[in-house]
Amino acid sequence: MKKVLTGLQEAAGFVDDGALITFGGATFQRAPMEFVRELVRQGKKELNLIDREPAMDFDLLIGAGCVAKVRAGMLAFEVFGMAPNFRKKSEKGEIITKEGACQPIIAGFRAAAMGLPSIPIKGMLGSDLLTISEVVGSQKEVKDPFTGETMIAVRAIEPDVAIIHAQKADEYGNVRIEGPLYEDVIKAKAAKKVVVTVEELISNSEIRKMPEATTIPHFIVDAVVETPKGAYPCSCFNYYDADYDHIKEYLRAAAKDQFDEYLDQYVYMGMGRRVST
Amino acid sequence: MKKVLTGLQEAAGFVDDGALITFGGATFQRAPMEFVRELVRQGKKELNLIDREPAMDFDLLIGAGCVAKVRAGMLAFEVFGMAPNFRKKSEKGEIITKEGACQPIIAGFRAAAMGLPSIPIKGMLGSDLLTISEVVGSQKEVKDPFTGETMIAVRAIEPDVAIIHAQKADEYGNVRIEGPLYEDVIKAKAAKKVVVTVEELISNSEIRKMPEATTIPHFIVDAVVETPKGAYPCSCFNYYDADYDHIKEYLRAAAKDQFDEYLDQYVYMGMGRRVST
Amino acid sequence: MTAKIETPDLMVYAMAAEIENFNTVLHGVSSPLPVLAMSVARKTHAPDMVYISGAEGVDPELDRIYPSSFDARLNRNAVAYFGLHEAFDLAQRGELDVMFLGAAQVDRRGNTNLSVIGDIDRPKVQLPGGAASAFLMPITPKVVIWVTRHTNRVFVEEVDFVTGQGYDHRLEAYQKNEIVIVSNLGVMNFKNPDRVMQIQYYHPGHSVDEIKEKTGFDILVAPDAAETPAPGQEVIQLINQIDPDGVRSSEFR
Amino acid sequence: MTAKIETPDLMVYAMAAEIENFNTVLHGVSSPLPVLAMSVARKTHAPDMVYISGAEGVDPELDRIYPSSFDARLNRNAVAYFGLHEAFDLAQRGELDVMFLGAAQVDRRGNTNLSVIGDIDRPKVQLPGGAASAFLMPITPKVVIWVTRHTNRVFVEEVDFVTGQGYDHRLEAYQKNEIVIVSNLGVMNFKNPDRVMQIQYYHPGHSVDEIKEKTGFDILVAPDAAETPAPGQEVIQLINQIDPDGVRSSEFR
Repeated sequence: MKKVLTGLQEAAGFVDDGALITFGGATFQRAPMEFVRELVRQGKKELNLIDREPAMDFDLLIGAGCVAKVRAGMLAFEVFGMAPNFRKKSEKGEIITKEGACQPIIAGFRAAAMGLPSIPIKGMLGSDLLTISEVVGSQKEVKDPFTGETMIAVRAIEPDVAIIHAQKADEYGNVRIEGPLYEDVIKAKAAKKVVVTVEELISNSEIRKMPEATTIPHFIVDAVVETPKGAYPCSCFNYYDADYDHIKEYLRAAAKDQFDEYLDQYVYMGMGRRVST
Repeated sequence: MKKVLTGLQEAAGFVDDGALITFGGATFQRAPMEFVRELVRQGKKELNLIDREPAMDFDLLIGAGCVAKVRAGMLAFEVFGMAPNFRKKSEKGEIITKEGACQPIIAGFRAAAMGLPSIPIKGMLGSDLLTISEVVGSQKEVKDPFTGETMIAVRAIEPDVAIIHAQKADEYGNVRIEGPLYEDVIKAKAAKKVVVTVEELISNSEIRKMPEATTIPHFIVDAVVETPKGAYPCSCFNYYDADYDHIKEYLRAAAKDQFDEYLDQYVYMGMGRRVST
Repeated sequence: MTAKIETPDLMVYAMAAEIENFNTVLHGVSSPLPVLAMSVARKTHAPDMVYISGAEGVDPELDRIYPSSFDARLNRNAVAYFGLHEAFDLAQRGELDVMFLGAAQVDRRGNTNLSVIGDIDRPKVQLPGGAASAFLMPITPKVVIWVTRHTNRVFVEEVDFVTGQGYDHRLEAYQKNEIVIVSNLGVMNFKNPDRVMQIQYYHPGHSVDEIKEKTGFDILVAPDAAETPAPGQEVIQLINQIDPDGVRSSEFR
Repeated sequence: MTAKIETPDLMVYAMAAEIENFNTVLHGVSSPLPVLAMSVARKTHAPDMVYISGAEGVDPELDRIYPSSFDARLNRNAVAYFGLHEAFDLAQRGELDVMFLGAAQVDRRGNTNLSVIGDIDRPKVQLPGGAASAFLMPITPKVVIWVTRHTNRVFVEEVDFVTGQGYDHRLEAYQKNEIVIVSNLGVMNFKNPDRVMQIQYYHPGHSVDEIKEKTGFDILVAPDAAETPAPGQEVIQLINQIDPDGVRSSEFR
């Protein structure tokens, strides 16, 4: 086993401008928010974001000007309403956001995780989302070779980097996700590089006491970063709940055109906005 | 939730003569041996067996005359050598055993578990096993609709019944498999009916204390049978190891043409051979 | 004389009524009304339903809801975790009986739009996206669409974009699947030979005429159209108990 | 003067030599020699290899072997479980570097047979089946075949049935993948332009001539053919420690 423990700045270096990336968790649960903030601080550009049901992670990157393209099944702030930066920039034509349905995204991750160029799914037929995806080249109507049934072939989605916030890992990258897993294990297998931020580092001997609790084995993990509160203001099961008040503050700032102030206060934290060159 | 706790005799009633069935575990680990013995006692006929790497479970049923057809990636007794009844009956032409490779079987289960008529896999090209499977209609060379890559489409395998021996379950069918899972969860999802024999019944409140330990949820389980030592002489992780001496005794009996005596002693247990009508 | 029942509670009760005992039911994101409906159904007429949470818990002992329908606290004392990809497999196997989905627009054939108002290449309004709609609408035996603002800008002759497929956008094989629409005014379905939207129930305090007026196309009226059955006090108490903060009202603001 | 080294130990050491550090390696069923080879490699030149057990444990602290290669005790203190379907996914992604496979027959182009002697429709000898051979042989960068009885009935001009694909039964894309054969007499590979079997090593106490004689076809000899490097005492001790009961000898009886 190889030690993969590193710092947050170094880990963010895995993400190149223009990279296709995805995040663990779903909406306000276990999103790797501190890593997202680090991407903003490093002034990443033209990112290509993909996920089933993201929320503040995507919207923050969009608002900070880091994003060129979004593919999501749904991107909103749950009962709080629309994702403000996503909506604004999409309507202005500053980001591309045409495609979007959960199952083709999940299935695309699964195909990549399985090492397949595509896998079939059901449903989708008749939706304009399928039409768009056929033009884009991510989905295609096919016939099952045995039954002749109409199926939708979904092209594999292999993110350049998957970033996952987990509860625990050892320094080799044996990761324990506690509670709901979402597609995190699938994403880790699908991605070219995997960065895991964790609430808590634990020893390898601790890991070996309960191998069944390891959800992602070390050999598919490229970096582990100790990042307590790394999902904040999203939740991290067994550690903290989502801070819905903070999320509402984010939305108020965006609504009042004070998003830059939000970024200063919560992302740059008074360290002065980095001027991207 | 519906209570699905029942007796071994009743559970074996899920298996009709001629049924396509598969078992949990692999070789000498966690095979549902007591259920297998019950199938023999009930004089099942013309069973169609499928599994990746079975051993004594299949061979016992074959030796007892319950089997018409076998599809397995490998059927042997590990370092002890050939599966005696399998070899004998196959060479006599009394059972059909042409196909056999692990991945197409696993992938076939996965396709059924995913509700798909088929999924693609890699490999297989050039093997005579593929040729046979193309004739039989379980595999087919196809082109990926996006990349044009040559792939092998594997037809879904939906067993009539999957029988799994697990460590624990509650009376509703929430099942905990401890240690290696093999394809047991996949098989449970793929099969039309699922029977689970368990070392130990636990309460639903015990189950609810650790939902992450539930490997098969109740709504895909049709019967739970309390069956301590239900894998014997195979192992059941955390409960008992395989009894390799007993397995050798089985092989000696088969080698000496004393397999009927073995059945009398260990399957019918002096209760007299049931005359199947 | 009965006290006035709040619209969200009426909707929850109407949505719960769409679940039958032993049904396997899933809810998705941003779904306080579906979560409450599933909870009510389970505590009343469908005790043996299989409850799959969007937060991944199976049959949790849900005690209250939160602003996120994926909040892990929704999984309290669940019997198992079951991921969305597993639930989607279940749907592909035909074993997911009921799904609840939202909509920003619905049309007379049951098509829904959650993608965009205006043109997809130049959206006038960017909507959040359809989540599981395009996948589940054609293959799930029963899809319940809930709409909290029944107006003729939401109930339109033809949606701007077909996110979820209505009866005119489905394979023949899926024409039998059921779509039910529960709005703040009533309950609509498509149980007629032409598979076009009809009023089945109007909520107490509302009427067939009001629904017709607030619908942007010529909506039919079922021969047996009637007032929506109202929940009893014990149901309303249950809803209040699970949602003490009134999360269910958020969509109505 | 050195003590005579037992054939199984020589084979284990030769098989271990095929693993490089950082390789991801899987063993299958009925595989005492591969398990020992992987254990030796990890304790010597490949400390950072990824060890995936057929029993599903990842990087276990293996202390001894058993008659079954799936015995759960082989997973002692593993860091994770990784199922065979996951390992197969890994292989499809091109991330499984080395696999060990058995064979009842091998031919000059590296085809293996584990299915049947005689005709498939009327087997003279029913063999156990090829397990992962047909799937992994064409897609795994290195496949190590072990054979405990090097005779001209096992090393044949052409196998009765192609279970695992040799170089003449592969897509061009997979012609580069490496097949290595470790037998009780020596080590064979296909590192020549025609991709036919050649002798690379002959075990101490054996010779090129003996291998030629016991091979049922005209086997080539690598220009740099040499005696198989023998394991040192510490390796033999390690093997004895992990296999005190001599499970590794079972295939030689």
